[in-house]
Amino acid sequence: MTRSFAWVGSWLLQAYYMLFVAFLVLPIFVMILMSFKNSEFLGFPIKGLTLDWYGAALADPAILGAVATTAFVAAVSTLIALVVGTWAAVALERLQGLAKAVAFVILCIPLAAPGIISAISLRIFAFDIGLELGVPAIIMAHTVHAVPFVSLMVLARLSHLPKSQTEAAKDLGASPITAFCLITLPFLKPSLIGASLFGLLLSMDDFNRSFFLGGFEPTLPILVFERMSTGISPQINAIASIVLLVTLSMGFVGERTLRRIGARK
Amino acid sequence: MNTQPARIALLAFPAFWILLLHLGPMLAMLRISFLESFPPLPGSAEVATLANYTAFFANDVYIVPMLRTLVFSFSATLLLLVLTYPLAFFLAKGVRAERKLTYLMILFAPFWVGEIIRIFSITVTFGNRGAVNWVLLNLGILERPLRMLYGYFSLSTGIIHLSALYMLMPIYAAIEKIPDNLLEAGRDLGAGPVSRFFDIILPLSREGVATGCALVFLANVGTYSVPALLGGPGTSMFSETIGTFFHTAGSQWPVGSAFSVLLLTASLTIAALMMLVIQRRKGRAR
Amino acid sequence: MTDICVLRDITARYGDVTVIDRLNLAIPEGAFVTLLGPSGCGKSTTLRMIGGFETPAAGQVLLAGKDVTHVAPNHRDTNLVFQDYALFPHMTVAENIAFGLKRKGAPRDVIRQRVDELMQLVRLPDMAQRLPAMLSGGQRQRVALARALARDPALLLLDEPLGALDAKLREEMQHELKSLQRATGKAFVFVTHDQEEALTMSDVVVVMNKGRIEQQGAPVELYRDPQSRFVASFIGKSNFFEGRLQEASAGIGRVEVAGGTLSARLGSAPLKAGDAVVVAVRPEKVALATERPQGNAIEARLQSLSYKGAKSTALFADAFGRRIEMDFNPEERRIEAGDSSVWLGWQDADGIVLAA
Amino acid sequence: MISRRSILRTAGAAASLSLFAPAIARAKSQEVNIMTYAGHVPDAFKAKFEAETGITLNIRIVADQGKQFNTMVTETSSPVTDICTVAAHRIPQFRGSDLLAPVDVSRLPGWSALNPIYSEADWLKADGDVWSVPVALGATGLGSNPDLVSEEDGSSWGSLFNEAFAGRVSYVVLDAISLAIAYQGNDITFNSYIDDRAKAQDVVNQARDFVIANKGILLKYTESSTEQQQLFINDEIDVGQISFGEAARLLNGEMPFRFRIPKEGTFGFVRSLGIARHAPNAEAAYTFLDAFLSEPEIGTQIARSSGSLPTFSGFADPMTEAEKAIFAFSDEDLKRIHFESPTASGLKYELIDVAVAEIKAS
Repeated sequence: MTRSFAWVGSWLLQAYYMLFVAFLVLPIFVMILMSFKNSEFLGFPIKGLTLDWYGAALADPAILGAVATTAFVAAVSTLIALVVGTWAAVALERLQGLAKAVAFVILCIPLAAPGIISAISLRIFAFDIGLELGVPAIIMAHTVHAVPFVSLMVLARLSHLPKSQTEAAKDLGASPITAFCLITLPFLKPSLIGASLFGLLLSMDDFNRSFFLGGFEPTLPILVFERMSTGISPQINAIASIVLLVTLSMGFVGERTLRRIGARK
Repeated sequence: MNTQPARIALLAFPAFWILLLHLGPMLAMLRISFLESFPPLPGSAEVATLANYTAFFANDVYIVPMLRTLVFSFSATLLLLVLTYPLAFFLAKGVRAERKLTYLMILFAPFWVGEIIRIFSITVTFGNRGAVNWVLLNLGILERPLRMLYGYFSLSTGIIHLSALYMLMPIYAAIEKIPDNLLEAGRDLGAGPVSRFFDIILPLSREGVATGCALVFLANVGTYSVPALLGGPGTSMFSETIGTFFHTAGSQWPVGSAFSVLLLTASLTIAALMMLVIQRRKGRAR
Repeated sequence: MTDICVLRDITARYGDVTVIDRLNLAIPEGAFVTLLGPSGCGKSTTLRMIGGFETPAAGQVLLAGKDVTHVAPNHRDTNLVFQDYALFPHMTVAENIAFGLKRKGAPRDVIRQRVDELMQLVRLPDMAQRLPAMLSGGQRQRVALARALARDPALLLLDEPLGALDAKLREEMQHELKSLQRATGKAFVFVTHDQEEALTMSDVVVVMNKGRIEQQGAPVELYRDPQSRFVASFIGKSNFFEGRLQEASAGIGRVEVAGGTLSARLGSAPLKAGDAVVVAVRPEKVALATERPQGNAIEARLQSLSYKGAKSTALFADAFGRRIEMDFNPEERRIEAGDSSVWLGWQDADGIVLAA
Repeated sequence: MISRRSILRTAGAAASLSLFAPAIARAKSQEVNIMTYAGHVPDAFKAKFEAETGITLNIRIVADQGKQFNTMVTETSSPVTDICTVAAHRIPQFRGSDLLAPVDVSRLPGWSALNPIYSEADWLKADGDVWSVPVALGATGLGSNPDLVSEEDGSSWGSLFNEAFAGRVSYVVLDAISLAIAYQGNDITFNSYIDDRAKAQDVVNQARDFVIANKGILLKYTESSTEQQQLFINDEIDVGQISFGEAARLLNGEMPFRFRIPKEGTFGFVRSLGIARHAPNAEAAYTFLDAFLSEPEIGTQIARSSGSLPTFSGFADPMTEAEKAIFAFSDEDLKRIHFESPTASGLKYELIDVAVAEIKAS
């Protein structure tokens, strides 16, 4: 950073940044605090602390089941989205003119459609193709939702890949597929890692689609929603805090990986 | 260089995928919106009708929440723009490069928590027995708890918490891309900080602003959980109306689909207009 | 000598624009051939068609006698050194060099041996485990060479590989490339827009302009006997005098120019009396006199002098607005700036008459 | 290179996992998919049943008859649900869409554990068959904070629409229309309007307009009684509709709370377990129902886990005095509960469902 905008780093913007972070973090902090409260009723004041809710949450088969379902859905949908999204990005790169514009718009529909409309149209679609509500339907919905994100992230990086790289690989005897695997994919690695983290998050946090396409095995957000509307207990705080811990550590691992790759370049 | 069959093989799969899974659901929804009843009950035939659309215009109980949704989503978008632009600017140009990632990570950490859980945490914080009221009561600032939930305040809080990221990221990326030497050139040519901001940073980040506004607007229109869990009777949003049709017993899906089509059309039009208006001046300047 | 590669009536188009127009070219085995021309003349496109990266709209590419016009690059026995080297950033030097060998399915120990050998050849020992990002420009250049040579191609293609290097390193690499070519005995096709580079290294220089070959031949030939105004100006420097051919006899033409007549050798192109022509004279052939010399003579005034070390250049202008350059050895003579006009002259054999 | 290999390995593992996932799902084919209200299939029973039979009970919590109905309708092409929890008065609607199969009582030796008031009731039977297994009685009443709401206000639906409690009131819209109908002195069961659709529509419109007119008083529309319960706990409301079950849990004395069946009367309904017409695991479903009915203290368990009034004879016997006090209805209370009519409720909810959408949208 040059000194050209040193004044921006002045305490005013710094303070604003901190205030904003505090505003975002405050509710989460309160929620974590609540998870240790030794009463069935949420709310202040807190008279005593306990770890019971964590024990209860970790022993609750419904919660564990929901965690497993969520993880499975996230992993499978992200994996499929990664393949399809990358493939779509590579294909899109080859198109030109009107065909490219049209394909791009259709590719972005799931991203642009408001959440509830996307969810409802997918539900109708699932009905039309005879896909039962439940895990497969949620996977389909999450995959469809994640594909444009993956494609956009891949496209952004793909445009920075010099054409000579793949040409060189082919020149040295690699078939187009080998060249893609050995040169293009490694080049895309940072955006693929970013896209998978993003895809996992999208899926794990998704409410609209899971809600409208869910069956008998709820994902975690659906379970929390159900519990919220059918009797809140501090157990939800405990689950939420655990989820927070898991996703945050995932985020940090992902960030570190990205940074390491960045350092190698 | 690509031989024709190889090219077709490369394009066929993604083309098939996006046509089926991206366009398919939209078309399915469109089709149903013209049907008299759906899902088909045993023994009933498909009958085409426009009644689902006329139902919307026939009754202002639907028009009002639709307008409320669009106006609120638009206002919330502007609010978010005003709130996050300084942040994006600060992060892109005010933080030293090696600290940038840390600053970003801290800001993004809350977004790693799912939307439902975050909404839940907002109710715990701003409720009558929530943290904020408890502190204010104990400090003697309030005598009775201040009602903050189930109104526009909690709704906006929820929106800000959930979609700030979508506004911040495109703007940050746009400002980040502006080379420092442009700013140095501006300085060299005698531009002060204010002029450098308004004459260089702001025009060059317009694309990011446009993207952010469109994204956030669409996200706001489409959120179901925020108005359902944080809204009150006076703030009911069109997404809830649509959701109701899919939850009520009986053949209400076509109405819900028709209303979805209307909302989609309206929101995409507004989002496109927003992008056009924000980017227009750039076109003229060229 | 047989030809390793032959281009027959090659035509290339981008949309409606024809960038290569029915081009014919033969690359002799073991020769260092340079495609020389200004940017946009189609030299890179020609190279890319030999390598298989572009398919000609018409015509044939023959490699070792076989038609490879529609053969993909990975199935062609040519290798290319890219302008930006195109080293794979995520692979070490050794992995980069081994890449082509692995595609051939060569056994591990063979690959290792060949990689060592090539690293010796391009003088890059001890760099095997480095990533390209950790190398200097010259080192990258060598890795790119080694990588392209690894598969032992029948023909090595080089697309302006020295463009990114600084002047000194560039000269060094020119010599190295030349000796490498001799050592391997392979035909090299080298693309450049730098005439000096072309003259230094090549056995054959092919001068291209606007998608066509202007002239090809050994560097000395091209310098001494340019066959067109373009070649005369692109290879080395020339003074041009525009005029009309009066008569041609015994290989010498008399040309009427503004302010007199000039005599010079006739070029190989058939010219007849009355044709618009130019007389081209190299600056180093121009001689200075205070009196009007015999034969070719132009009266001019000195405009400027520039000192260039081994030689100096004097720039003159005559009464008809023509600018004439003269090279001379500053150790041998002095030219003082002055107002008086002087006479410039040269031997008939030192000028050449070319179509205008 | 290591990372490339590891990525490929992960991809391979995930791919094979997704290939085998259906196989894994099929392998545990001994399962019953149940849609039910919170606490109606008690956790203790579920654990015991799964341990004894090896059959997994997949329970999907529902809070709404409409959502259940829609879920089952959309499933018709590939049914998943085995057992749903249908409100007795909704049985005709579910049957009308061919969603229910008759219950073969002869296969359920535990049937006799049910209180005959329910097990012999007319509304369970149609076309000579029994259509579901009654589980619990639900009725909605009025909860209030006795410190701030007088006994009189706490005993009338009028408080839900009373300016005095503005911002401190909430209810479930679907129920509120019925409550407004009762408050306006009309027939909450619609029995008297069966042959007069126009009158019925008129009654609904009146109630709808009344609810809309008094919307300003409301804090929030809720989805369920449990959400109402939470609002009481969080001190967000002073007056609110709440069902008997959820109210029972608030009566434990931790906070000031009063529960009344208002003088205008209320509606009651019986929640019952029905077997889905196309149940994929019908056999296992019978195994489950049999075990459910045969469990000695199932009634007590349901009362404790759901707070509802179970349909089993003698469910209160093992309870403590404090519990008995909560679960005992006075005769006067019981008289004010009007059960939803299976014949009239089709008409009633057809009209009310539309009104709900209109109120929510207003």
